[in-house]
Amino acid sequence: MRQHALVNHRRPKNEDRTLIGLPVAERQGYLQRIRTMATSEKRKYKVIGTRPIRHDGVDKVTGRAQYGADVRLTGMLHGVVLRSPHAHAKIKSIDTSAAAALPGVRAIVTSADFPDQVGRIVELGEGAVNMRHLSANVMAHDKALYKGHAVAAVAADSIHIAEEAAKLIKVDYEPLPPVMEVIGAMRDDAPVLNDDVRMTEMGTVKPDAKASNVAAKFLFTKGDVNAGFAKADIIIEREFRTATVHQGYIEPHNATVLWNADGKVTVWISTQGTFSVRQQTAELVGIPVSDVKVIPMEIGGGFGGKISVYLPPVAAILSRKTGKPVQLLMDRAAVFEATGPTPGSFMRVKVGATRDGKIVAGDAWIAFEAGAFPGSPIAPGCMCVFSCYDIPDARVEGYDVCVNKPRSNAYRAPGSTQVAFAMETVVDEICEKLGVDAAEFRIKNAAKEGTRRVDGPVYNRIGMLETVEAIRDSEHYQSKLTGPNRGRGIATGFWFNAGLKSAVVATVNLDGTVSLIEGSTDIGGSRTGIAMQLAETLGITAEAVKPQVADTDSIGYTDVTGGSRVTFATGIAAVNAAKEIQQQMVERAALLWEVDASTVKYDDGKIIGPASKSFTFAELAAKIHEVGGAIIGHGTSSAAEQGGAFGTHCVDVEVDPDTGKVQILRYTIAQDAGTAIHPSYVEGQMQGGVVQGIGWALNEEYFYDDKGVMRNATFLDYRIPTCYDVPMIETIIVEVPDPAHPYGVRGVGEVPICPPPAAIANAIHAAVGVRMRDLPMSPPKVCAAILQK
Amino acid sequence: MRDFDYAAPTTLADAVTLLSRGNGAARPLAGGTDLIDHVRTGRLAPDTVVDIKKIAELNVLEAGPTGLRLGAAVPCYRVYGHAAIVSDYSALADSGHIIGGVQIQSRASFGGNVCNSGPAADSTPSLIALGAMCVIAGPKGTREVPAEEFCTGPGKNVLQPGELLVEFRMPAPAKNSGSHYRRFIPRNEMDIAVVSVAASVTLDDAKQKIIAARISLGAVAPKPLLATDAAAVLIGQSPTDDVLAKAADAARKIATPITDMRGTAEYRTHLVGVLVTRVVQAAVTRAKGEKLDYRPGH
Amino acid sequence: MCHWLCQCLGVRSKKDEEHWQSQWHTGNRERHDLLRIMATIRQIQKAPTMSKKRVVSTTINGNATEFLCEPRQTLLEVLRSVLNMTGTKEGCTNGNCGSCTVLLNGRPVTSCLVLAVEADGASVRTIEGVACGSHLDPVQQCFLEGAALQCGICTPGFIMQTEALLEQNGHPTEADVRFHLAGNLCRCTGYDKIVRSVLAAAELKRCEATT
Amino acid sequence: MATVYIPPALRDLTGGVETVEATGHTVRAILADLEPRYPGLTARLCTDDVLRPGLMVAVAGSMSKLGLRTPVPENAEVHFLPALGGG
Repeated sequence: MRQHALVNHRRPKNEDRTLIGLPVAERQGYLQRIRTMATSEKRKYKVIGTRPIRHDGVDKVTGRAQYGADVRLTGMLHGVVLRSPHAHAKIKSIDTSAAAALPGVRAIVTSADFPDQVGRIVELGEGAVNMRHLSANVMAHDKALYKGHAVAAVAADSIHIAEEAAKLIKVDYEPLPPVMEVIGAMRDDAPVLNDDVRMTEMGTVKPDAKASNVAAKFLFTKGDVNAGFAKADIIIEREFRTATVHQGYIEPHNATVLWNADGKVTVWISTQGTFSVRQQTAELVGIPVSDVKVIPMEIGGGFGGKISVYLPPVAAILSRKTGKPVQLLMDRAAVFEATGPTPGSFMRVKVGATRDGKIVAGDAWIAFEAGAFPGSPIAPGCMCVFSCYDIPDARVEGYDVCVNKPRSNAYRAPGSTQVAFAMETVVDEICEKLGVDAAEFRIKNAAKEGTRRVDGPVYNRIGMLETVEAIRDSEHYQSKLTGPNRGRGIATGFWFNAGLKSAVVATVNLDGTVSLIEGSTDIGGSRTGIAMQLAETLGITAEAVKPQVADTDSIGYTDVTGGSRVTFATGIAAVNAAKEIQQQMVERAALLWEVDASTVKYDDGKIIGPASKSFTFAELAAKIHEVGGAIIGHGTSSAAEQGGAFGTHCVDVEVDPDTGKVQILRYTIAQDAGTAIHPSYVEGQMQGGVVQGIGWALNEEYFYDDKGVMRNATFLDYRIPTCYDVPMIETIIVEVPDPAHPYGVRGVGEVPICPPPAAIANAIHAAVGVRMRDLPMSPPKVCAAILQK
Repeated sequence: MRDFDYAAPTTLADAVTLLSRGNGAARPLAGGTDLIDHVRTGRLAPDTVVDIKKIAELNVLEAGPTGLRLGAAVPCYRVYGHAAIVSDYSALADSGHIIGGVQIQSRASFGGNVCNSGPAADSTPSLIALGAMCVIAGPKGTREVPAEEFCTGPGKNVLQPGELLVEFRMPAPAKNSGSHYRRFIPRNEMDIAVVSVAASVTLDDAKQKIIAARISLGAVAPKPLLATDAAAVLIGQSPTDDVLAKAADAARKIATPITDMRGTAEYRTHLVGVLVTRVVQAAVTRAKGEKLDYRPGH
Repeated sequence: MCHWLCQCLGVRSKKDEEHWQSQWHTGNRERHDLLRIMATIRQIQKAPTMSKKRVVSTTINGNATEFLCEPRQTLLEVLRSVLNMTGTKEGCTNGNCGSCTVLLNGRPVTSCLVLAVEADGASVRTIEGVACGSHLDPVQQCFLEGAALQCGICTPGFIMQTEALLEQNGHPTEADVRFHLAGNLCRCTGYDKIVRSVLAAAELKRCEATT
Repeated sequence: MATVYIPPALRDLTGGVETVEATGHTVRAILADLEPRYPGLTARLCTDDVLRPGLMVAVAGSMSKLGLRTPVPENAEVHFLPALGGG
């Protein structure tokens, strides 16, 4: 057999060989070549800044890692959600009798099976949610508000029976005109989606307010914007549109739920936040949070889209009705049509500058599509639009607007990419008109420590300036770009980064290793980043820490894996746990040596006592039981707030002038990571964010027909970049330590998605002389712009 | 997925019997890369799926002095992995290389692609440009239909109930001939053609003037088109910019594209001209025996 | 109960239904049952006839394996749900993401677009069969050390597709790698470290072959 | 003495004034100090003795999760901002 021949061939020939069957020296050579960072990096720490193999890595390259859809339980039923074919319709009646009669069908649910929710606002750590809206999103009540909106669900013995049954459910709809675009939805005569939505401003609704698609208004001002523009020698004012786009994680949503006979509910799920799922599920099915246990499975990408619940409450009710575990898996069309997206937008940005290249005033008007229910990231959008610059006088006005699209959700620096596209393109046009270098202009106007943002607060130490300087000084920016129809563009982006709450527990094992239990679900290698901070603090190796993500019954409250917060905040919790361990180790050593604990100190992985007494961590770990029980360190973090994250990008493109197609030739990103814990995964976040940004810039969009039906709900026609569409993404990690973290960590996950659309738009202009102000900058649009030139 | 029966006949006669008996509710399965998706999404609802990959006649792949025989179920990877196809029927290799990703090419066949009869099918224009005949077996025997007449509209073709596409036959290439297929897509791979063009040209002995040409257009009409007038413009001419522009104009005239999520009618018509120019140029380069500098998607 | 009864009675058609209707006692209890049975019969008549399950004999990762499946079940579904080999992932179910890539008779295929019955007599290689015991394959090792994964959901598909590439091309260029892997989507990494790891794996395999 | 930034939407209460001075060691005390001067301010920012859902307070440049209990150092700036979430 061929298989056997291969297997034999791979078997290592002798004991001197490493895992991969190569002598150690040769293996190091390969590693060097795989790893992209320069070998000359200076090292302040022993573990931080190194590139250990991630602890969950072998499971993930062998297929052993268990994701949500891999859950297999005895007696498990399979469910299917029936979804609305209409973008906007009244649901007059639902007849489930034919489906219920199909052999193998075990239960059917509709919104009638869910407890009524008042419009109570519940704080979910990362944001507040109106429970009535969340419930109506999970299962449509009296109206379907977007194509794909859940209307009913079936659990059956097999997925095929469940699918057949779902087709037998008869729903009587009264179609209503769909409202698909933000400006149209704001008009007084637009059909209103939700009769309980009125415009709020800073939490207050005007007494005479009518039901409206405009759910919220935000206004920020700084100084006197009119006086500011009066000082300007040049004013550029432009309008921008961006299309609805999806997070595009490869793993569809899933949930497996058992509602046990004792009333306890267990949820197995791929999620960004187990505690958030616990609370949302408990609220929506009407039981105490302590009756819900959420078990985190490995998660196949989230980017903000796996925070809100869709399936767990539905599976829970199906399980309650059947007494069996129920698994619900979305297909790709449902993922596109019913989850995700980040808002489409309309923006008007006006910036004034003096002849010598100083920005003096900014004015922005921004409207985001919230989707079916309020809650777009319009507030951060408003707060980010001018956040990279020191602007004396500015004003920003923003609107959160309901349309018949899926309820929008966070997507990597929510709101910031849209506004960066607008602002950074206007800045590029000012540079062009003034004839100044785009990098120097940004350096001259950069926000820095002490700069007051338009929303009020003053920046602490930030690295905006440093990222622009890193790009300006890069080989890429300094190199000459030659060839027809080629151009270079740069752009900068900002994101806040969140702090929020985390908890960890660390236990010393007798063999000198430490078990680390944490509540932060791991989407991109954060287990290792947290373990490295614990290891650094204890002076042990990263491999000596055994990290594990625990369920909601086994670890303290931990907020979602989002907001670029895990390496920062859960890292602080791990450092705090390590400090507790240090203290206890010192006490044990004192007992063992029979000396006073005040004479013992913990130093770089060693426990040092009087008279040259010392233990290594492992030596002491082996003896701790002689003088006591387990050593357990606890750590939490809650108060710390991160400083902001900045990144500056440089891209070279080539535009086909006949077709309008844009090829990315070269891409460099410089980003402030504070302190890079595991540089490979910092680079990975930067590279991944850039390529998502490239997709958003060039081809990704929800394409709707006139009935409000998404025509491209597949990975064939919703075109995320393939590896054949992009070059290597060169990374420059800038390190301006964040004073709020013991090792200076800044979150790196989100901000890299912000600059690409603007950088590419600016490069397209440099290449063929057209300004693109409408995302995506797909070939037909670029071609039309070139032909109209 | 909807329930269905499965049969895997080993002879053409059995396959025809099974397909005839199904009274339209039996569908042939070659690579399955469209069929299985269509059954899953409910666009097709066969009662029986007839796997035709075990039939020898549908797997034939022979290039000889009399031309090329390409079995309808031969997967793409065998097409572009065949040395004679790469050198003498290059447009077929170009098509096979960009139908889906490599995984799809392991299974998808030209026969299946043509029988799905999508206006944007990547194999059909190449077959038309190379003058392929479609050999069809059915309850009443065997018949042949030129590739440009096989499709009759979106998802529609000349196959009658019980009939099965068996193979494509193409004449041996003339001396100094070359062919190329290219499509325009927004990404560089994994996409459906916004517009596609295949061309085959034959040059005179001096390799200066075009003495024969066939051009086919995809995704600009209800079915792939043979652009007779555009080809006629080239005959007796050197492929100068001016001549190519005239051919492009002639091709644009027969394009009647629709506006959909992949492009507007105006944009598609514009692209027809761009692609005809580029594809004819590329075919000429190959006809001269020169290496074509071409990366799919670029 | 009703379904079982119908099957027992062999009720498959309108004619059968009428036959049993005429035969049945129509007491209250019976009438109730009969109504339920008739409702079920109508469902069965509407639903397509259940096909018999097939026995499929394959070789999976070198082991002779037999399984039972319906014709409508895909190879992906059978691997994951019948054989409990969940290493092969589902991302889109229409062949556009590559997460479910396995090797069928040595060729990479998206197993969501293969009927399990088609695998009869074939050899199948999945992610579970790439490592040799506890020894990782060079591709797996390079993905691991090159940080070529973040969430890891696309990783099994990428590894299988890379195995297929390196079996036919031991010296791929970066362009070769990118073209060959275009059918595999990754949303986390931006592909940079994946492509580097594939190139490193090619080098490592070459080196292994000479030592 | 802390400097409190009044959000534009609430400046109808302060006669259009953007910043006001207030004394107090917590945000609650600051609001109590302001309320007699700008009646209704507390009601616009708070509900049931907590900040309204969707609002956050930033003191001395840092967003706080402590709401009305947030300590206010001498001469600090106090901002009322929309709560943010990330992806």
